[in-house]
Amino acid sequence: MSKNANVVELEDVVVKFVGDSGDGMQLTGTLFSELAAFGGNDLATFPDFPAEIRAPHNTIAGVSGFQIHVGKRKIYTPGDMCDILVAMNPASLKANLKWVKYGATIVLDENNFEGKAITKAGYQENPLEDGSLRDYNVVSAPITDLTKDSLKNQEIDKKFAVRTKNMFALGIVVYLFNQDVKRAVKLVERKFGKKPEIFEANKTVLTAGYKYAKSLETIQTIYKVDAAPMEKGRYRNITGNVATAWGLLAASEKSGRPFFLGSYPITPATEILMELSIHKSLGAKVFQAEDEIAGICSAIGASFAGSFAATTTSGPGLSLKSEAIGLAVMTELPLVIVNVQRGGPSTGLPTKSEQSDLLQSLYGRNGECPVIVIAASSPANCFYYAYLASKLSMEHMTPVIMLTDGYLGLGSELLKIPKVKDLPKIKPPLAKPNEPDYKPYKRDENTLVRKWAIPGTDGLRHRVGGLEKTNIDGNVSTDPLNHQLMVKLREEKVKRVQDFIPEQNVVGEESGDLLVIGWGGTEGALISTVKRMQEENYKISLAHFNYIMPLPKNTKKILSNFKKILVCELNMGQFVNYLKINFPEFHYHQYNKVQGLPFHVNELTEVFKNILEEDKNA
Amino acid sequence: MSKNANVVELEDVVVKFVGDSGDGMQLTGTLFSELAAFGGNDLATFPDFPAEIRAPHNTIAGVSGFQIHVGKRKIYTPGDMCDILVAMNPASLKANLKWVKYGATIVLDENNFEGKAITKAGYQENPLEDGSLRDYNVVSAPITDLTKDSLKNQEIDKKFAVRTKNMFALGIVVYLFNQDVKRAVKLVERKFGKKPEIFEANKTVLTAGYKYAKSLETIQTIYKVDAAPMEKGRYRNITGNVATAWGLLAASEKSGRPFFLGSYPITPATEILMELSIHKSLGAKVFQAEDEIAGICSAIGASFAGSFAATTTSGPGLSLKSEAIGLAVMTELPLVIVNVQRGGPSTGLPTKSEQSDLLQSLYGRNGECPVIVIAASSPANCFYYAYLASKLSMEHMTPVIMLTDGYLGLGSELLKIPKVKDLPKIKPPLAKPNEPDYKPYKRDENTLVRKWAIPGTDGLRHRVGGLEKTNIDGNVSTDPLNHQLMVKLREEKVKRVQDFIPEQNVVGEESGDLLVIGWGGTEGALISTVKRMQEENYKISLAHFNYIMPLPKNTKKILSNFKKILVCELNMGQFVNYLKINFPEFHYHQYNKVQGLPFHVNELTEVFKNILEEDKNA
Amino acid sequence: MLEKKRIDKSPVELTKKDFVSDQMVKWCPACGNHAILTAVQKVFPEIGYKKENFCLVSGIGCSSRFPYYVDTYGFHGIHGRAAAIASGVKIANTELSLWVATGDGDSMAIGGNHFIHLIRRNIDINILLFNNQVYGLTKGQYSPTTPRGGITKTSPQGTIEHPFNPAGLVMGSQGTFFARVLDNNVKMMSDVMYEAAKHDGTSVVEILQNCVIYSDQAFANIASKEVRDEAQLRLEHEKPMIFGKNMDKGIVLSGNKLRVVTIGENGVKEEDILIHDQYKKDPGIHRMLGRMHPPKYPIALGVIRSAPFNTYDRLMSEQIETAQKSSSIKCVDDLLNSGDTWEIE
Amino acid sequence: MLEKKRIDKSPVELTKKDFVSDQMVKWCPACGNHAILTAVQKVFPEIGYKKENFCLVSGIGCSSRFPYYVDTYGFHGIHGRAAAIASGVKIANTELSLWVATGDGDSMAIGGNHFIHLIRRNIDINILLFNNQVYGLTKGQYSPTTPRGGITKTSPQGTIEHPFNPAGLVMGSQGTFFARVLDNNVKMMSDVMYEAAKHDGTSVVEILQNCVIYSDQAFANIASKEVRDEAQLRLEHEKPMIFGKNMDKGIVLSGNKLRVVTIGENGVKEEDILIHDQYKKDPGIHRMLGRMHPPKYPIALGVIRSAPFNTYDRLMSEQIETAQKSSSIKCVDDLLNSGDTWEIE
Ligand SMILES: Cc1ncc(C[n+]2csc(CCOP(=O)(O)OP(=O)(O)O)c2C)c(N)n1
Ligand SMILES: Cc1ncc(C[n+]2csc(CCOP(=O)(O)OP(=O)(O)O)c2C)c(N)n1
Ligand code: SF4
Ligand code: SF4
Ligand SMILES: [Mg+2]
Ligand SMILES: [Mg+2]
Repeated sequence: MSKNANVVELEDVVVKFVGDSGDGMQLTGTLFSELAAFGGNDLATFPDFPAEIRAPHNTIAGVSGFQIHVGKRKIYTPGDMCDILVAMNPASLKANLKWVKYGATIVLDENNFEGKAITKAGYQENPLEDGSLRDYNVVSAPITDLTKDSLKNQEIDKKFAVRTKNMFALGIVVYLFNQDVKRAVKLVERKFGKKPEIFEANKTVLTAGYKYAKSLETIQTIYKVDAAPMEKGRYRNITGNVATAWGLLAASEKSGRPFFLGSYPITPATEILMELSIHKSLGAKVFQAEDEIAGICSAIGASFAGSFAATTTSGPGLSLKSEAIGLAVMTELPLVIVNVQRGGPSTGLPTKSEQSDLLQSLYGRNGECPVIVIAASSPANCFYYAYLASKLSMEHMTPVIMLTDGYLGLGSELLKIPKVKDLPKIKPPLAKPNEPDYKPYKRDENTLVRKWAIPGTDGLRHRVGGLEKTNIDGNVSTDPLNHQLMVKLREEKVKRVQDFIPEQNVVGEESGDLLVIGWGGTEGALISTVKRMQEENYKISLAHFNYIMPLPKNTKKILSNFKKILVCELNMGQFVNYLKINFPEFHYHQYNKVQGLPFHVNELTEVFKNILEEDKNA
Repeated sequence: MSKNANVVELEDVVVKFVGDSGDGMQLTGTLFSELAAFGGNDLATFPDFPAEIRAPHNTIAGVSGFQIHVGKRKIYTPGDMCDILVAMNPASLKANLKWVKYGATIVLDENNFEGKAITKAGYQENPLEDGSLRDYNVVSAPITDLTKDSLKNQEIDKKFAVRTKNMFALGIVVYLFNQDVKRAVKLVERKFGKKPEIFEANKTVLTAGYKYAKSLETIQTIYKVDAAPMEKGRYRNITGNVATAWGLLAASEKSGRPFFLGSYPITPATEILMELSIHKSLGAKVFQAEDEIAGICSAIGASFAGSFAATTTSGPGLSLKSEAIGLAVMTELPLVIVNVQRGGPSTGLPTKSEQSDLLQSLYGRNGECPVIVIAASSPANCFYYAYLASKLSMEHMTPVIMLTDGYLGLGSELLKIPKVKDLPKIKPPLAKPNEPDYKPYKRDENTLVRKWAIPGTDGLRHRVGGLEKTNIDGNVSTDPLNHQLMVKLREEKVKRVQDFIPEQNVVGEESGDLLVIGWGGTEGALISTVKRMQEENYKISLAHFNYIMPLPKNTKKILSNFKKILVCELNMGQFVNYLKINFPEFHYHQYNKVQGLPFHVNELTEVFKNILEEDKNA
Repeated sequence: MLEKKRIDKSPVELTKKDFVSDQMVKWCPACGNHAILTAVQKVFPEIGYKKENFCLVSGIGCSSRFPYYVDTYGFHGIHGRAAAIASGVKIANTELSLWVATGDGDSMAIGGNHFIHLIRRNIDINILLFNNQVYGLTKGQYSPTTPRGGITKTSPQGTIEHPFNPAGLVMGSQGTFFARVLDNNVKMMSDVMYEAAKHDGTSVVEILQNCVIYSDQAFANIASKEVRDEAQLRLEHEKPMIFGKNMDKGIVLSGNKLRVVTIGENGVKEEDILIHDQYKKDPGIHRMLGRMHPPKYPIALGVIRSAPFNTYDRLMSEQIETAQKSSSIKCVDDLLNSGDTWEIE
Repeated sequence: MLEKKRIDKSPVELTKKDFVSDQMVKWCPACGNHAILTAVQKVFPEIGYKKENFCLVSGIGCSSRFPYYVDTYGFHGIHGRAAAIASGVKIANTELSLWVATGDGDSMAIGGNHFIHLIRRNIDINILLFNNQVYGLTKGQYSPTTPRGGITKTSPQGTIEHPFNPAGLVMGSQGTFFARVLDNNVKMMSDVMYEAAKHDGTSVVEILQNCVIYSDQAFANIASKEVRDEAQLRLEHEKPMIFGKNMDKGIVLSGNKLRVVTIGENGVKEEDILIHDQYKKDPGIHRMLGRMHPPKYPIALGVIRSAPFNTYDRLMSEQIETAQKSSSIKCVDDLLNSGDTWEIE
């Protein structure tokens, strides 16, 4: 440890690596998170890359970032403002300074803070010289030069040499963070082990960065975040999109139904498709369709044919699938539709996150067309909610829309690895060969669920389709009373799913001054804020919803126990509208933000306090 | 007039012609309505044909019908139960008997009531013989034989001769209805004037039918419905779909913007496309697209290019257009989307009517994506609402969804022909050539409307698209605060349309015991019922909505003036949900019917009385 | 009886009756669809699979009501999506003999994209394309195959669109099987359907189907008794392309074009006539055959192309097998524990 | 300068600079799109219309950002719908020179149906088809033109799909104009774009575009300096199809196939070489040219087909004129009073 640096122990720290699209910030960030995780910290991460693939060099449009929040306590979000910013060029500094805490440490590659790079970033003057960084602890190092320097004895391409400068930055942060540089080297070896020269170069640069930092006078504080007290078990870091993919695969295995995905790429859902494409060894059949409509229609076909089928998309794709979701409702076939929400309307803000597809999920189809809607609320629980969506879909023979968002999908956190045998059983209602009085629309008395009769099975020949049909027999029918009956049965079938989902839980007391309500991807920020305020003795609780259609049975009871209700959403108030429809007897306050950004804890704290204040003043 | 028949004067009469698909019932019905109209009656009609083009002969599936309601007072609906049923075969009798009033007159072609036709209709015994018609006044005539007989002196094809038997039936009804047979002959001449032989045959048979009826002993009652006291002016009979088409054309002419339609056929909206296809003389460009998506996208392109553009469809097609509606919202271009609702979900009941696309119209798109939604409420007012939808769309630079339904679209009523010069002006906000500081997203302060700058115009080059963009400049932007601003501006722009629509009117007193609420195509039945009950001194009023998004300004005031509110819809409660979102402070009763059938006056009367009773008992 | 891959054969001999469902057939009397139904019900027992291994998928249209009338598994989809739905059915369950019933509107208007992609992927599905050159169910608007100038309810002055030639579109989309038949010839229809079933990959059978209500007589210029001998070339594999009342007309290749000749005239001998090779991979001649039409040429009927290429469904199964052999991830537990994981004790 | 119908010519002479917009170009450095942009900005002044009469429409993809960078009217649509949007623009406003910028995914995956229907209708629109054989914007999944076996983020074991050949698809859809160019030849690109603008009807210009990130070197086998002379046949109307470093290779028609020959070998003379006729209506040779590819053949570049047929937009205008002349309904008041009406007094 450096002679003169003092070590500050912290509960949690937020680090962000930012640079040009080609600077390797995603890799640096990933390595750093693994390092922290292996050290026993809890963590969450979020990548923040531009809509452009490689926007022009040194421009704001081309800034790519990766943020990591590590803690010795439970970490719920990738963090609001950062404690350490590593900025490889002026543009990345410019774009990110607003997210840096006062007094935070900023590590800069001073070799890039000159000439055109400054003006291209939109600076008039060099920020290193104009005093604008005086409130920060700036570690300005000639990273590019030092990188080249450290590699001068190795025989490698100059261009390549420069590209390892991210490792030098990582080395500095490893030091700043009081981490074990050897462990960092090991992680780099895992990545590049198969290419020894590349590994060697990266190792050299990483170590050089570490040593350089150690020797620096300007570093006055280094941080220490102890291991978090975590439940025993095996852990891994996982993004929401990968977790979703795996949850679907687990459901397939558990149900015994082969997996089929029909999908079309779209940001930010594409990673689910890509992840599933590499798991053919699990028998997963992945069909990259020509468009979203073919994606869902092929999935409906596969479901009819007896596979457990899913389709994955984001907002505009969900719009395109509307008509076919109706077909799945009418044919009463299992189907999971994963919608990773992004900023809308229309193409909107494809790389930003939002919660504005809720009403579309509930109502965006012609006719009376109910489906189950559930929402995951953290990257890791995407695994469970994908699994549960699949279970409900198969066991209740109905499409399920599972909502996540770009923030969850691309963000990561730690997952305690479950055992498949411990997951709840999935029992699809398969019709047996030659089942005596099989009828396509005969229903289970309790659940109203019809049977799944798979083509190829002896004695179950039947026909389904999108026209209204008679209950039990399933013949096409325009009979007035039958239609009304079927509309009601389809609605009731989804309502009865209430009996198969858990009651809504409340974070905090069951009654109090303020009930905060959220749903989906905002859980981390809401929970952090509410817990903090509970520690400050506010009578505040949180009901964060994952089950939306149907709502948990005890929802009304919860709502009735608080003086005020505040619904927080990253949209203009879609869930609050849905609550008004269901429980018009309550008065709802609402807090809405539609900026393509997540909630921040400070922001929420202020909002909550204001609402509670009003109360006192009244 | 027949010696022994007594003439009964009636306020209104409902006549229904039913037969096999090939029996010409649509023509017969149309002729009869024209006859009544020319005689000065008010009227409404509704065709009732099978989903199949020509289902098998003599089956229920193949029954085709046409219902006419004529009156000496204002007629609001095609009528619930009929006073006269003309049934050409057993299947049509079987399918329609439930819609015939006790004691009504039933005219039958007894030549068809024998052999297979009876069993194919699902009868065990001949209904003419088993006493099942004893409660009716049955006029059973060997129509087929008499038709052939009457033509035996004309040299025509036997097959063709039989096909004129609908004229014989018409002749009977003309008599039964105390109408002028010569006038009927004239109408037939108009239809067939160009084919003298066909006209001659039809004339002969029609007259024969009339004379036959006059000679019949079994006809004991004939009806007389005096002319209705109608406003002076020129009138025509018009279906909702044709009225919609004409409303769009009128808006184009009035605004000076050439008309473009991009559409794909779908029941029950196809007639709008077909009607517009024949009006190229008005410069209407009609593009029959390869699908619904191309329909709306071509319309958006045409709108960008400066045409007044529309697209027409029904439920499943609206689902497919969801994504593109978002594009029109984002580019803030005028566009009218006509949705002729039918029974859903999915393919559903394509030939039946329903009001179940309301929530889809309001919310069925990704992101926060507001559009104006308005609903026509009678076949003839489709003309005005199509016109107003067009006006609002162009003047407010926003897509408008206009809802009608199969019942309105295919039904007809009398339209007092307006003069185009008397229609409200339409002034689209066109940008002028070389307008000094034109910016694509600069807005009018009051309406928040941007200008329409048409490609080809000097000095207004600009680019629009589906990505979020900065206000005023219109450059692509992911800026958080700009996004929030734009979301709010788009919402506010639609809300401010409130200032440009009329206040909601109330049928009846402004306060009372029960406020009935309806919207769209159910107006006729609701107004008839409410007026009838008002005559019986019930304190009941009706607020029937045509403007849905935004709602008229005085809506809340109206709601607050009644003891009870009852929302009646042909769906599971979509408008009532929307009211709960907007005015959660009221308690709403609801009456919902989802049978592919319209409301009936008797049914509604019972419902209204029950609700009012409850009141008294409470 | 057809021997094909993993599809189960019927243990008992089936007849046409076995494939008649209990549903009332609701097409117009005299509609060409009735004969197509007969042909299918005739050929299914000949193919010889178990009833349960047949599956019919359709979109929306008069033609798309087809599945209701055949006593097998069936799926009546939504408009235009039959090919997409069927793709999922077949990839998921390769043990089915899968048939798509679709109209010219269903598969070439709204469903055009799924149609060409299915063909390109060469999934083993048999498409019966009911081409009546009109939208029947919606009552008579023009379709993408309505001949230029055709007057319909939406083209009162005649259409202004160049119609698709289905053969051209199929081959332009890398199609491996294309056949054409007329609805008035049940024998030829079922023969060709048999060939379609035999073909590995996507088979398109274009059936020129008469809609008696909205496009009656659309094919009179090739189908009517008076003209048919001169207007139809009935292709058979390895047989010369000879036609005509007296079987004296033939097709020859002249330069890069086909030409009609009369045997015996201008020194043309039977040996000069082109021999049909339906299995040829190169689509050159097949394309030309697909485009021929009266008055200059006869129309080609029968199997025009049936070229052997890999199918998507088989390649997919192979990739799965390979992955299962080579990957260490055999179950979801393996997956969950793969890559970077660590134990907290 | 191009003389065409009703499109206004620019009163002043324009240069490339006039077509540079104020927006920052955000493609990856070295992406092939930059050169395409240059070619467009170069050819628009040559075409000579007023700036305001150019209009660019696109879908979504890297390529679809194109309209932002050209100082004309522009519309950045939604994924796959450029052809449909453009159809509306052109039919509504025939006085625009309309250009579509679209990717292989945009126009042949999700947009496939609009693409083939636009082509079939032959609306006068110029399509620039940026074919990089991959989905660029979504970061590297295979597209409908990715060669079989191609390894991408969604095909870790190689794709199992037969790719479309855009030329084949265009001609299979009754296409009247097809050209192919490489993104490394600005001159040829702008020449061909000029030809596209000149053509009445839908022109498809396939640009083999290098995505340096996800499909880098996809066209190295035809574009690289080392091979290009032997691998490229540069077509010119009425010129013989000669290529090769020494201009001694040529294409001849042998039977119904094209064959590569060497002039001077086996008695082949220059006169034997096929002469290119881009205006021929029969697509036979054009199809064969479109399908040629290495190693057996050179790839054909330049205008392969430019056949004169009626355009939809012109026929539509004609029908309107006819109707306006012959119909008694001249305004909506006439319409409202047409047919059966009566007076109540
Ligand atoms: C999404 C959607 N769009 C439109 C329709 C209306 N529609 C039903 S069938 C059809 C066309 C039928 O034509 P074709 O496929 O040729 O079948 P045919 O009736 O001629 O056999 C149309 C436009 C629909 N049902 N769904
Ligand atoms: C409805 C919809 N589906 C999917 C997407 C995601 N998406 C955007 S561009 C693209 C493919 C781009 O490929 P291509 O058209 O070849 O363009 P390139 O980026 O290669 O130029 C996809 C799948 C979208 N924006 N909208
Ligand atoms: S409308 Fe035409 S295609 Fe449809 S059932 Fe009748 S004859 Fe057949
Ligand atoms: S990803 Fe490929 S296509 Fe897109 S801008 Fe970069 S190089 Fe060009
Ligand atoms: Mg058809
Ligand atoms: Mg591409």
